[in-house]
Amino acid sequence: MNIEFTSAELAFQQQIRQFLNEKLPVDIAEKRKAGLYLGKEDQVRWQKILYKQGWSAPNWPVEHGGTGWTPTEKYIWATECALAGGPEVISFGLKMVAPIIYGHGSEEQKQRFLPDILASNAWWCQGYSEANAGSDLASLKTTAAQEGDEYIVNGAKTWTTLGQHADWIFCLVRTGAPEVKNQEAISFLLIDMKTSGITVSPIITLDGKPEVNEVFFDNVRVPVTNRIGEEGKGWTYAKTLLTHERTNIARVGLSKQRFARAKQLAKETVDLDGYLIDNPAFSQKMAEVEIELLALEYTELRTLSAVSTGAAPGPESSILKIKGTEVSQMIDELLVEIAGNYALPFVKEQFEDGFAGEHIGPETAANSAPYYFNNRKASIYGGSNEIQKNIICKAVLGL
Amino acid sequence: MNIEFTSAELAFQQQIRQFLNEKLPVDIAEKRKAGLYLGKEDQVRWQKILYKQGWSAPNWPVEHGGTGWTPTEKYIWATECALAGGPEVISFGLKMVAPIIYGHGSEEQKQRFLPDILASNAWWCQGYSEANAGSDLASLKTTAAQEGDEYIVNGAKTWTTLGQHADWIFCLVRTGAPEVKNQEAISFLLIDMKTSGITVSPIITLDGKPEVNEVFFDNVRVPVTNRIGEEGKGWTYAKTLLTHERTNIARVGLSKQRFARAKQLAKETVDLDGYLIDNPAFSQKMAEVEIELLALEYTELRTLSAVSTGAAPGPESSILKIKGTEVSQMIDELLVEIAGNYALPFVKEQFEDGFAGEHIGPETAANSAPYYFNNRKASIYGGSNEIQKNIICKAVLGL
Amino acid sequence: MDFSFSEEQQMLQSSVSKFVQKDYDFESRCGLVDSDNGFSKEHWQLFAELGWLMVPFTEEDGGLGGSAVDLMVVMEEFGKGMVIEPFLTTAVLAGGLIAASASEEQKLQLLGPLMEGKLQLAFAYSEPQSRFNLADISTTAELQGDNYLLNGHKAVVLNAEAADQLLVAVRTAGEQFDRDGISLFLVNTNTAGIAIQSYKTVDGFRAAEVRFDKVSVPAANLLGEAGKALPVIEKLIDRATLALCAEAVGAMEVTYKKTVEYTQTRKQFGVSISKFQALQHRMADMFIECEQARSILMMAAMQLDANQGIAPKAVSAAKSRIGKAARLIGQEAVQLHGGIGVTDELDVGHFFKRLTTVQFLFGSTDFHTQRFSRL
Amino acid sequence: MDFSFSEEQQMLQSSVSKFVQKDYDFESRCGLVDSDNGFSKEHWQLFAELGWLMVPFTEEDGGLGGSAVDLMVVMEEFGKGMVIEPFLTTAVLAGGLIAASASEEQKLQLLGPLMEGKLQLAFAYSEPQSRFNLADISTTAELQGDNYLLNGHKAVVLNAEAADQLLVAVRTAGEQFDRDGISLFLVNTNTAGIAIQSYKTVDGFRAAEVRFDKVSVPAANLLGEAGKALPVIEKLIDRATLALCAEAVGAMEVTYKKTVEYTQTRKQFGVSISKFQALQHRMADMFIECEQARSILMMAAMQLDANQGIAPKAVSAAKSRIGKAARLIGQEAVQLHGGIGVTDELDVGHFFKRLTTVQFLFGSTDFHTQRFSRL
Repeated sequence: MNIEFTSAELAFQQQIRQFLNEKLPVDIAEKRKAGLYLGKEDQVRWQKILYKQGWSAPNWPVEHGGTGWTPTEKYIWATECALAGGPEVISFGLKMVAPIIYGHGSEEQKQRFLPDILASNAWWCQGYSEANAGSDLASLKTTAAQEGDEYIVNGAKTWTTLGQHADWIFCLVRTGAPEVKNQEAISFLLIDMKTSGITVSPIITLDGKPEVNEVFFDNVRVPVTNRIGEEGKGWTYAKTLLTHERTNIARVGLSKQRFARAKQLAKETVDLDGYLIDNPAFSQKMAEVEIELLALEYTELRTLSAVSTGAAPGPESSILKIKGTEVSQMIDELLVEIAGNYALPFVKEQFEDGFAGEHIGPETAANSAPYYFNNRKASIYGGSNEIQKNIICKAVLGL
Repeated sequence: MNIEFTSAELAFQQQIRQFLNEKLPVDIAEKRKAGLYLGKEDQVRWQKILYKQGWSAPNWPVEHGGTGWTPTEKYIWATECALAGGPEVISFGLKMVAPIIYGHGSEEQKQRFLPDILASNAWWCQGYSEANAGSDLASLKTTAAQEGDEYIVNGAKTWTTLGQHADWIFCLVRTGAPEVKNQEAISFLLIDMKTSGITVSPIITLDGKPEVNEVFFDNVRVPVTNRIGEEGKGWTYAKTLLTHERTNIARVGLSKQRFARAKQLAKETVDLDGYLIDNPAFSQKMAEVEIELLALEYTELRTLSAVSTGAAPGPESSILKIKGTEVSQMIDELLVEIAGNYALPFVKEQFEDGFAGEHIGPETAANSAPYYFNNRKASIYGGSNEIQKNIICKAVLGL
Repeated sequence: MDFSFSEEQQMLQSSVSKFVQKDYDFESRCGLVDSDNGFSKEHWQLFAELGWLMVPFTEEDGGLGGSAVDLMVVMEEFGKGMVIEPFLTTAVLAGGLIAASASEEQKLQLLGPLMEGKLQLAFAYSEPQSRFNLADISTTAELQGDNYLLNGHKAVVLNAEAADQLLVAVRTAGEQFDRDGISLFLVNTNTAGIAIQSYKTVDGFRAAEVRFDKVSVPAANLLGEAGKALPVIEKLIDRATLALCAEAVGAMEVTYKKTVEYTQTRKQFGVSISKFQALQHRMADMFIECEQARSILMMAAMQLDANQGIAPKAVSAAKSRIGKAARLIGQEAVQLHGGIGVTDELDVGHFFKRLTTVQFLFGSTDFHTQRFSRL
Repeated sequence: MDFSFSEEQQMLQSSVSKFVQKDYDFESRCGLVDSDNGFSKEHWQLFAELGWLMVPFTEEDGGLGGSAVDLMVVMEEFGKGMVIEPFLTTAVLAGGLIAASASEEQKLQLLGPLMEGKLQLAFAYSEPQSRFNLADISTTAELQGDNYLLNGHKAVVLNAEAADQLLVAVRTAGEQFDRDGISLFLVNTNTAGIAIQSYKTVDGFRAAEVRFDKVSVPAANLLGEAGKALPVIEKLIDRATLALCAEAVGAMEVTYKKTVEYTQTRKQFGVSISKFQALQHRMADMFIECEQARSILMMAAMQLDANQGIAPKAVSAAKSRIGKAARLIGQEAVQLHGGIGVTDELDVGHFFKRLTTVQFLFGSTDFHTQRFSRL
């Protein structure tokens, strides 16, 4: 057991820092550090910079464009990038559908889709949840009936994050007869968002933003060749994806960056006696969050270490999901409290792409409450924290 | 709505204070205020003083020896008595079996048992729980088979608090055939502890004390005339008792007295910077407990007020149980923290009746940890807090 | 000691309750939030006609008695519908300041129109740097002849855009944090030199940044004694805090009940999620929090009416405890609703937002816990 | 970065684990707690034979390396059996103090016998008034000729009764709270003027009040430089704190697992209570707490070994977080066991008691949270 980085790892860290220092656009980093949203243009600009560097997909196998980094190197990358204010890549293409494509797709599918994902030429979204399914994903109702070499897709997906920007959607659809057991009737389709019959309708979330969408399918024709793997095996492939989604969800780097911001702001915010950082109740909360984040970081490192010795990410990923979201939500509350009265103003325009006006109060306060509201979703989506506890009960505790 | 006492109530409060000032034995009050246990002699001595004053059973109907106080007067009495260090009366006789006797007993039973209970001539205990029943009280297995004008009782009761001192035990026993539905086969018996075939075996609790007991019945002969009310109705009577038990369980007065002690000790205990009361984390906890206790007090007062206008104590009593025990357990932890290193010594003898030696460290620290350990039972017995939540879900939320 | 409502209070409660149930469904509220005015002038007139705007005032001032318990009754019902008409700002806070500190002449001029629904007010006290410290005032008023010249920046002033008159807390003497030297002025919003930058708030209300640039105000517009305004401000902020607490309790009751209902209709894995015991116990906790909040609210309201020295401490106890309850109930309601809970389309998310802002309006939960310790 | 145990550590873990499983069932432990000696001298000899008493020491001092990770391995296994032999007091804390501050001659004289199991030690540092403040020392040592005269009262000294020698922290200069002026002495327990009042502790260990009344100690018994002992004491208390944290993690793991097992066998209303989802989620929380505790324990152990400046801060982070976990797991274990959980007869209550005392030994949870903030 040893906490220190090897000299190779230290050199790697230096390389990362230098890259971020040189290539991370200042305007993007500043928005991130103030807790503001990024628009599509910002996001794609950054991902293309990563692509140029060859670092857009650290988790992919090297033959498809991965970096070949060790788990520790990946951790160094994620942490340094977040601390510098570098955005996380949008996960739907690079982290969610790509592993399914290179894991279960045909050679043709790999060649057709992976390069555009790697280069951020195509924006992907996820067609998973349905209005009445919630955590019970397998009860989905969207159908795909085969007609010749096409499926005719009908139904509706919901909670499709950033679907308004998407070129492609990956979907779970029902291909079996109604009497077939739920999970064995599900197939995995890749659908071009430009296909006729698709409508995207925004869902406004509590922060006032159209971040998620409903996607309606009305006799949408999808080539059978866009199906991943075998018919009826979609659920099996999706489960891998779900596990994958969870392992990326602790978001330690992002929480570290946001916590550092909260700490800095608390040092600058005047309070009854001195600064907010000197307020005993606030400083106690800060310390508790910092300690929890430290514990979380080492839980993640232990998991990475287990993965690197060949153990699959198991129920530990449920802890990462639960604690990762809890910590991020605690930081949300710190930031709202720091904003004080200036958590109240809500100027919708300031969250639109390209907004260049003044904020009401400090820029760092502007998004504090909306971010907090919106981030309550973190403990709901990707398998709610209650579902994660059920998994722990079953898989770890044997209940 | 009005928070102020009427002049009559203020006069009553004065009368109570004067009585406590004159009649509450100093040695007993000091033990209470240091958080030490009382022995049987102390307890009986105090209850006989109350009896002499006519105040041993404020809740009883006047014709049996009750005081006729209004709910507000009862509240004033309980609070003032607790704050002065007056012990609560042992509830098994005065508060638990007596209402069953005057509510459901025969005239003969009333005349035979109530006077000795009122005068604290007889010590009662409760024969309710059984080893495998837990919160599922109705699943009891102790049997009473009728033979002429006697029942032959066989079985075992457990968690019988202070049973080692008892002259009488009130029991729930199974009188119906095994096939009769659980709750309809249960009868309520009063049993003389001197009857042959009864053995009392102490259970040592976490504080090292034999506070609770197992009571074994081996062919114990009980006159049928000692049965309360009808055969098979015992469960119905007991349920009244259970509700009754809960309404007394907020123990606001006791918690106020113990909180005041904690606050005083925190002012006297040296800490890193000044006194413990100045430690921000500790003072925050103190404030939170004080506020919770205040809310609890008004929840109790609202309940009393509802009772006085004829509403039966309903699911509110579940809140009183849950919050009452939680607050008392929070105070336990404050007292352990105040004791610091001196929470560690455990000198068993000092909890025995008549102990007159020196304590290790401050007297107020001596029982801090044992009391905390033992008082974890508070959220378990009398219908565990989980059972109380089930009641709320069913009776209030309609779930 | 008496926990019952008077007949008048029962009637008041029933009339406000009917209004909220009949005229204040969630759709209508959303419409008002998005309207130009930000609330309904018709509703406001109705409040006046029904005498609700007289509730905060004593009979001597032409009101209906002005007890804190009365306020509690109104605000709790308002809370159940997330009513956004500026009753708290105009009637309770600004109106209360006038009643407590204005001359008889000023009162005559202002309180009548206010109770008739013809006058909107705002109270400009907090500043960009001041957080919850009422003594942290750097906006100044300097006497020049018969007028005062006001300069400074007031932050997040509720209802400033709709207000005809502003009550402004300024410094006429002393240094930034001094308790002495704070004065109250009545300032017409269309006076030259006032710039009002209005915006929505995250919970659907309206507020504004108000900047004073050499604003000339007649000395006659001073309310009460110069330099001595802080105690009366503190008293009225306490009163407004109590009213806010009552609103929160009303909102919490609706929020936990809606959560219970939702779980009974929502199915997962083939059963209503209300059958999952883990969720049941969390809803029991929501209920308990709401009841503990209600208890301490009643205590504080009665203490304000008893008007003993401990009233401020009682208010801080209530704000601290209710802030805690509001946090738990708001967060749990969203979590138990799942995805739909974070959307704009369902009312529960809006209750959550309001239950968030009540946690720091007039001082955060920690602020009041610490104030409770100190008092 | 590397999270794996070395081969030696794996062997150590397996050997301690076997001992606890084979020789340290709950009955046996109860017997030892109630025995005259309070622990087993045979076990202690076995510890020596198996080399465990060498674990805390460097190879130069004749030990096995003395890394914090090694200590963690041993203590975690000890925690699983609530081992009461004074390994922490004699070997880690007192032994560590000697290794860190004694002269080569003193080390030769003491460390050999210690590692051979022939020497029991205690460290007398806290005083009745001192709580967790290591600088709060009013016991004095005054030089008179070649001897020092010790006067004062040391409180709750673990293992004092069994100890052959006491390490005593005294003031040779300065005022009560000064960081300077604290010195360490080695004192034979049978020196005239020492009164040891021994007692059991609530968690089954032994401690004592130790009073010094003009106790004469040769100047040669001074360990390290006079007046400069505080930094080394702090360092060793940090090390002992880490060891205690490891013990707690071992105890927590057993405690939550026993709770899971119990709920699977206990039936209420006809079903295993493990089927109640509200209880299931609470057990999931216990598991999560234990894992978070384990993570931060590993972090702190590795930081101690890396020996950078942040090691003390890392230890306080661990103590704070583990204290929180110990509280939750201990309390929940008792609650989920129900009545049987508060009895002396079942092991779970004893785990709860130990998980309580670890929360304030070497500084309470709040103490370490605040120290974390300050460092």
